[in-house]
Amino acid sequence: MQASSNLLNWILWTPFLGVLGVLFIPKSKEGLIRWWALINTAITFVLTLVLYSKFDITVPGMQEAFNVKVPWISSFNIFYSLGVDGISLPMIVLTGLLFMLCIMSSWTITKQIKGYFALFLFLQSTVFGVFFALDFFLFYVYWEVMLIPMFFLIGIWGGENREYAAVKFFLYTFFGSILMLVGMVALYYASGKGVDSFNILALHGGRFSNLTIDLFGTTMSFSKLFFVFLFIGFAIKVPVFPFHTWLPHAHVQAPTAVSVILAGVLLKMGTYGFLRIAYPIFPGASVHFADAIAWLGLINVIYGAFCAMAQTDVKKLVAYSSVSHMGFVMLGLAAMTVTGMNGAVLQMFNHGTSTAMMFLLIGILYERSHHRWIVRPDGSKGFGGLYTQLPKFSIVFIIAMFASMGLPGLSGFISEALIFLGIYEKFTTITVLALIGLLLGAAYLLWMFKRMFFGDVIEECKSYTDMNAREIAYMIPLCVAVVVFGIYPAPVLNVMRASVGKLVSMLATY
Amino acid sequence: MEYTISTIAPIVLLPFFAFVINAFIVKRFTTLAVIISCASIVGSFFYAARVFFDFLNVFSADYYIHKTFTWFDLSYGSFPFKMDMGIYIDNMTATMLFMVTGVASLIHIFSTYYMHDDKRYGRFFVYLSLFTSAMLALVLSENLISVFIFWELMGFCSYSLIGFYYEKEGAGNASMKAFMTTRVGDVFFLLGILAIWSVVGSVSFVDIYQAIGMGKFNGLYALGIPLATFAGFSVFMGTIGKSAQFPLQVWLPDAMFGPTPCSALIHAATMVAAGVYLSLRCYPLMEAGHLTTFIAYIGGITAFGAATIALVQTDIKAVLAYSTISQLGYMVLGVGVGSYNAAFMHLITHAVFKACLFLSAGSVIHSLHDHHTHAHVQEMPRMGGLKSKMPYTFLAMLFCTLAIAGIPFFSGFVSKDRILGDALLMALDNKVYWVPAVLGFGGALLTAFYMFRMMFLTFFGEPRDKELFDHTKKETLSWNRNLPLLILSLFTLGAFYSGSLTGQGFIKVAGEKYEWFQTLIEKPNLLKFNNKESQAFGFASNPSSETFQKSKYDSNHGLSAEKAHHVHHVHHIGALISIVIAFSGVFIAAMMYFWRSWNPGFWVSLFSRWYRALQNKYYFDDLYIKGFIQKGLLPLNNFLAFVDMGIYDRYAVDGWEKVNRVMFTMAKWFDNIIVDTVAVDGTGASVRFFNVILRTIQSGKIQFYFIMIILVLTGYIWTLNI
Amino acid sequence: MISLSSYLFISFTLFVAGIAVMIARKNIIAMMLGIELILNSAALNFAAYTRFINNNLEGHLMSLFIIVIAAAEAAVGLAIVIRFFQIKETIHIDDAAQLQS
Amino acid sequence: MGQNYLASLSHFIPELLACLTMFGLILIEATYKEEQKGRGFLFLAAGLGLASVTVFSFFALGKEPVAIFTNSLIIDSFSSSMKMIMVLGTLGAVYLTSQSSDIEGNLKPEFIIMATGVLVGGMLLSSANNMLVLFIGIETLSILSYVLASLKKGDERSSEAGLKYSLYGGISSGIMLFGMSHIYGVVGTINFTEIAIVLKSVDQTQIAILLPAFLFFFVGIGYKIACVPFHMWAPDVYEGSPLPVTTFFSIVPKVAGLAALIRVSQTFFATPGALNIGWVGVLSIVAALTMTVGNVSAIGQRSVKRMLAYSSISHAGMMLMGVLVISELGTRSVIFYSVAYLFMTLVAFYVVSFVSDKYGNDHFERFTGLVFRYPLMAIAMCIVMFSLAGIPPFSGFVAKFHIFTALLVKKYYVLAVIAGLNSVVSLYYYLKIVRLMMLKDAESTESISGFSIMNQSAVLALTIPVVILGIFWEKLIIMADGAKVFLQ
Repeated sequence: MQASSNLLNWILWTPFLGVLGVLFIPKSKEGLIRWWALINTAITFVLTLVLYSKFDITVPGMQEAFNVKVPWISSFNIFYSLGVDGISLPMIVLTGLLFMLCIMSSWTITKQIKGYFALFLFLQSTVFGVFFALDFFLFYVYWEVMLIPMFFLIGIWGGENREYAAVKFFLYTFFGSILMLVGMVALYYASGKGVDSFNILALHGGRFSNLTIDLFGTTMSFSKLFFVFLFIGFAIKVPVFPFHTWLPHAHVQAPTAVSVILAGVLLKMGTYGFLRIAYPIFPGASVHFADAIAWLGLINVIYGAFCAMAQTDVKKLVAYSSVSHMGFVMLGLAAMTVTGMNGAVLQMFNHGTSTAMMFLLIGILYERSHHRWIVRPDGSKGFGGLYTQLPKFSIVFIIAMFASMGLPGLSGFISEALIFLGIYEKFTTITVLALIGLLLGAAYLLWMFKRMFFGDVIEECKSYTDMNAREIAYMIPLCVAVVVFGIYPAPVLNVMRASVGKLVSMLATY
Repeated sequence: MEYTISTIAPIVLLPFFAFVINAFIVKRFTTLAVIISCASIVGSFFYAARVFFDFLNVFSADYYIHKTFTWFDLSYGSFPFKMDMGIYIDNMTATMLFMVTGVASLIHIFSTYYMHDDKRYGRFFVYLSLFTSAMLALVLSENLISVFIFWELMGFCSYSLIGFYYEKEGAGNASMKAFMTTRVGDVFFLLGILAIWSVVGSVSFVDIYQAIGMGKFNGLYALGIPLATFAGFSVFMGTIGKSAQFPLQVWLPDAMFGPTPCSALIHAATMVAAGVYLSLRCYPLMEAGHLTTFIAYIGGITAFGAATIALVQTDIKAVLAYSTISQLGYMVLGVGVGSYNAAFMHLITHAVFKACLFLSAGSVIHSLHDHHTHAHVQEMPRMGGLKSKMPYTFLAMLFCTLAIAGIPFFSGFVSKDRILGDALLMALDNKVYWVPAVLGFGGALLTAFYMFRMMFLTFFGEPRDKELFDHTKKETLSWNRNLPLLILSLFTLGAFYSGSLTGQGFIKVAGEKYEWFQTLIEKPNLLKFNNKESQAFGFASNPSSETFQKSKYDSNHGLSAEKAHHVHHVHHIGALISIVIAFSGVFIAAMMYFWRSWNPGFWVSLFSRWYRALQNKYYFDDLYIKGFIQKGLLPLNNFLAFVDMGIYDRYAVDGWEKVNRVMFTMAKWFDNIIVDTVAVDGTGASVRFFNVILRTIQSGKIQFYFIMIILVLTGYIWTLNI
Repeated sequence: MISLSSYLFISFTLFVAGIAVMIARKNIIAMMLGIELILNSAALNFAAYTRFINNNLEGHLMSLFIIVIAAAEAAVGLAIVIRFFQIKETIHIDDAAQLQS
Repeated sequence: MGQNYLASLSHFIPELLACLTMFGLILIEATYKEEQKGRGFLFLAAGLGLASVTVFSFFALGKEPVAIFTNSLIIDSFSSSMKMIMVLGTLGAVYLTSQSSDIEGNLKPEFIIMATGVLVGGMLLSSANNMLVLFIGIETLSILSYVLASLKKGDERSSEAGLKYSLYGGISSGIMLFGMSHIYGVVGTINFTEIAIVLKSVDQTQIAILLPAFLFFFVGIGYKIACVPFHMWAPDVYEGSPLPVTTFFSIVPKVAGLAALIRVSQTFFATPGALNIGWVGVLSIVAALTMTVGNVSAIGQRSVKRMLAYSSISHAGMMLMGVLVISELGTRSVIFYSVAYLFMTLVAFYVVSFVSDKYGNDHFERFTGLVFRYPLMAIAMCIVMFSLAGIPPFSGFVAKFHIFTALLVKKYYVLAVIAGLNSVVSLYYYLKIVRLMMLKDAESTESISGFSIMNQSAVLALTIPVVILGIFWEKLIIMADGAKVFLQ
């Protein structure tokens, strides 16, 4: 193996070492635990940046230089094989960044700090695993293992209704991934149990397009059936329309940092799954279902926006807004054009940053107010005149808000524009309708902003203090990212261009 | 000098850097920030002036600078995709640059007077700088995408500046209303961009012109509509939103919540005009899409309707706001009737005098300070007789009012009259255009009336609020209050724009050089772009060597002699009509508010229903907010949200668990009930079947299990032997 | 000459009777008898089949073992019944309905 | 094929050892009646004996399969591995007995003796190659189980459980015998190998008799595995009998029954045909029903023990999935599943037993906030619950994965999906415990007491395999791959 090829291992296992470290630090030394976790994530983030710097943007597909491939279960040809390409790299850097910031934002956690940080670092490790895995079995294992820390993080440190949310999240995702498991095993046989029957890359291409299976006498296409299986598996994570209802619960109940990770990274896993597994393995089927995906994406956009507008809990509002924004990603994926796909991946990244900002800000606010009502059930204002009370906070909030509603010059716009450019040729009607979603997106955010920030400071807001140094410190990187990638997206786009292009050109032959 | 992106950039970048720097230092060094802003904009003004005069004197008429660089490139294999950014400067751009920077710098200077005592003095300049840079960038933009980007950025600035006094609840509403209303237009605009891209494969103006010239749009359809029409309409919707045309005009009056200088800059001179600028840029598309009639109607309706509403306003800024809408209506009308350069000329002249009007209004409002409410007064009923208090302001305002009212020798007349003349011309050709034309002339009458009404109410007569009047102190000449006003009012003279001061040349100043505007601005000549060489980043196309080779001003406008004669004839009639109209408007206003021989109340009572309609702005706000949003949108949202969580999630998703519980309880029930009933009878039956004599039989559970076994076995066997 | 079919008929009757008893009778001892009936029907079958169709000893072997094991089972069963009786003073099957799912 | 008996004995050592242990235990029990140290000695002896059985059957693993005692028993690596699993299960149950206070002290020796006896029956069953041995095995298993079920003297629930068990066992073994007799009548032999040969060429009328006969035959095994619809005794018996006994029941008889079933299916129904179709059809319906009913019923339970009982039913259904694909893949998956299931069940029952010993009963509420009181116990329980639900990286997942591989190679997609959905349902009630243990605050925060270091280490030692087999399962799967059913 080359010298640099252990980099992925390092990125993957550094958080895990962090977990061990946390376990060995005695419970009483809380400060030490916090700093340890922070340093650990910081190192991880630096490593991801190193990875970015060593990344060769001209190479489409996997970067051989980084690949790691160690036999795991030889009798099944299951390998511990990691790799990185232009699609996963942005996600990886995003993960590194967000986890670091979330650790900083979790400074205020007081309940069972040890367990919290241990689980959090463990979560990071598993997330990296999902993005690195090139072996379907490994991917699945990480995909599932990730649920355990999430379950506990939501269930122990969450809000008043946390258990319900945690269980719901767990069951929902598990339901999807079981179907994925069936699909995986079926693929294992369909690919002839060969040396690379779990190797995702080897499964790529339309190897299964003309297989058929018969259920109850009706012959149906293998690829179509199992594309649907995988689709459900991933769609639940995204979440795509009929499977979205876990999201509001999970987001609202989860502690700030966790909902940041949930919205910023975990949702992206669903779409990443499409790009890495569902599309390349079943290109024919994915082209066949493109219309359905597009319509679902449209429903996400519109429906999410409508629901968001009706919310009186600001965190729930943002949760629904990310349903709506992930809808854009689905649209981009449905387009299967260079613009659409690149737009989708970019949107995955940008939504990661902007929605993370939103959730962090809401968390900051919550630490002061201990409630999240825009309008209380009794109709009284929950917040008012924050603009006057918290000037710094408001400025950051404005940036976040306009970024997530896609104001040009901030990151959201370019990805959405690309997505629209991508889908216009294919689905004009859908484009027109989706643009309404753009409109609504602005509407609910501005309305929320108006109700919370304008006007006179209401009595209970008078006591709030503005952001402190720590909070500013972890908001700044996101602000920078949002602005810089809004003005000059090339650093992200160049990385993904080749890999996405490869995928698109492969899909285009179907 | 070589015009490349890097040499043009400072025009935009100076204010932009001012914004960036100020954003950080404004809290601590407010004064410095203000100085930086003003300095930067003045600097870019001189820069723009340089560009403008080069275009005026050095370059040939059809010379344009088109430079691009790649923003990002997604091409892969056989899938090309490249997003270019760059600059496109032709005569129109140069003129715009000159106007925008000029007006902007004057307004900056005025703001140092107006905003000085405000507690967010510095922040105001931060927004102002950002806005200016955005506007300049939009003007320089080479393609529609970048136009859209800066277009939205301006929208953001306007949002922030309308909400500048965020302590006021109303400011929140107004800013949101403004942003959302324009956003409606913007979304269509984006759609238009998509549609154009799908045909041209780029949205650079040059490519679009070329594509239209080569008829690429012909025979293409989107959603069953001819694609040119589809795209043109969508783009024009952008104009409707930004330039507050009917039916999206509702936001502009509310925008007056912002500080007056920002109203002057954004909501009068530049941003709202950008809409018109866009539709001028895309004029070939509008033509190709046969949208001109539609545009003319929109313009006419807006021009007239807004003017009527302006009649009944008592807030001085509101009057100006509606007059802005109405004037924008004229520009759009100009676009509609194909008087390209008149429309643009009106854009420029209007920018100058409307900016001046707002600033004057600002200086009036600023000096009227109510000591009870500690607020500035902008209600005309409380003014009156201010001429004596603030003579310079009065002078400036008078000039502008004359201009906007369309009195000869003033810029407003020159430009508006041409638009009306062309409208008349079109009407004579084609009956359809009668409506816009008549509306236009009617609007002119009303304009003259309400503007002078405003003048009389404000400056003449007896002061109606004595106490306020007395508290107001006499205006003293100060550089940052009066200088901008006076300079701007100077430029309301028609001579700066055209040699023929009374419209189509009754009085002609000799020399075609005075018709620079005519010669400079002409409809984009599509043939010109058919063989455009793409100019890479940084390379200047060498300007034509010959010094002043403008396309000679041709009084026939390139028409045949008798056609031209006809045109002139019509134009003369138009000019006459508009002069008469203007003066009669002034006269009526004087009769009502100066000599007070006519009682406005009489007219009000005569048209009372109309009066109410006007006061309620034709009930548009009610329709949109009460009707559409409160009755339509919000209930829908609440319903959907309820369905999502209350029904779908509660029953469909969590239902599975209940299903399980039901199955479980059924199983229990099965064991408990069925055992004691069915089992008993069943065994009874079976036993009787086996001829075993037995009496009443009770069954314990265990026996029921046995029954189950037997039943299942028989069932299996039965199925298997089929 | 008694044919195989008659044996089978007898055994089937025994079987059905056993099942019927198991199902119908409420007395636990009686149910035990029912089990015996069923086992014996099987034993009879084995014997009959050996006698008529295939003449190897396996059938007989089976029936012998069946008898033995039936005895063992009966013993244990009765022991349990006695235990049950000691506790409940009844051998009515319906009194053994305490454990419910 | 048949060897002489002495030679056969050399292959029969594990069973002999088991019997020896049994007798030895009886002797020890007889000598020291009441003394405490005698009991310790007894446990020691039992441990040693069973350990030796394990060792011997382990050494039998690699060997060539042989048919002993005139081909009435087959000792192949499949049977040996199944035996090992059973022995380990018994060991676990024995250890639990030594700790549990659910059985009075003086009954513990009895339990151990009986358990060993049951084990012997199971061993016979797992390598039975003719109907007689099968029958004897089942009866040995059953008759002793009846006693075990009613072990609690003077406890009416226990005795009622025993009663029901015995009646149920009686009728089902009777039915099985009836089936057997007809099979014998048709094919004329009771030796599986010969039956298999005959079955290759049977005409329509014979099939018409054979199918019902085999169904009757299946009843006998089915009720040992406690698969729907022959499961109804199970919850009652599991609840009625003492906890160690329940543990024992939910492992050993099931495994034994499965072993027998696998052997029968592979010997008789490997060749495609009407019989094969009928058998597989029946089995698949049974398996699907078993899983579903088990899970659905488990959801509504208040007592964790009962919940585990039902979940063990559903797991039996899962293993049946591995049986009904009549293939070596299936066998392999079942073996793996049994191993994983063994450890998971043991840990789960250990924890339940410790908890119910401490708090009197084993209702869900008792587990509230367990993590604050017994972190290790809670975490172990957590891992096991996730593992039972089939979540990586725990062995339960791998086991499920193998079942899926076995199912999908035969393209039984529908069954696979049913299995998947069932595991989702099962996750729900497993999470219920996890939720109570981890997420709820403790109702009372006592210090860690009554949970001896020995028990802790025992739980730990049983939990480690659950994790290890989830990550590095290659060795075991290779071993299971080697454990093929010997077909002549």
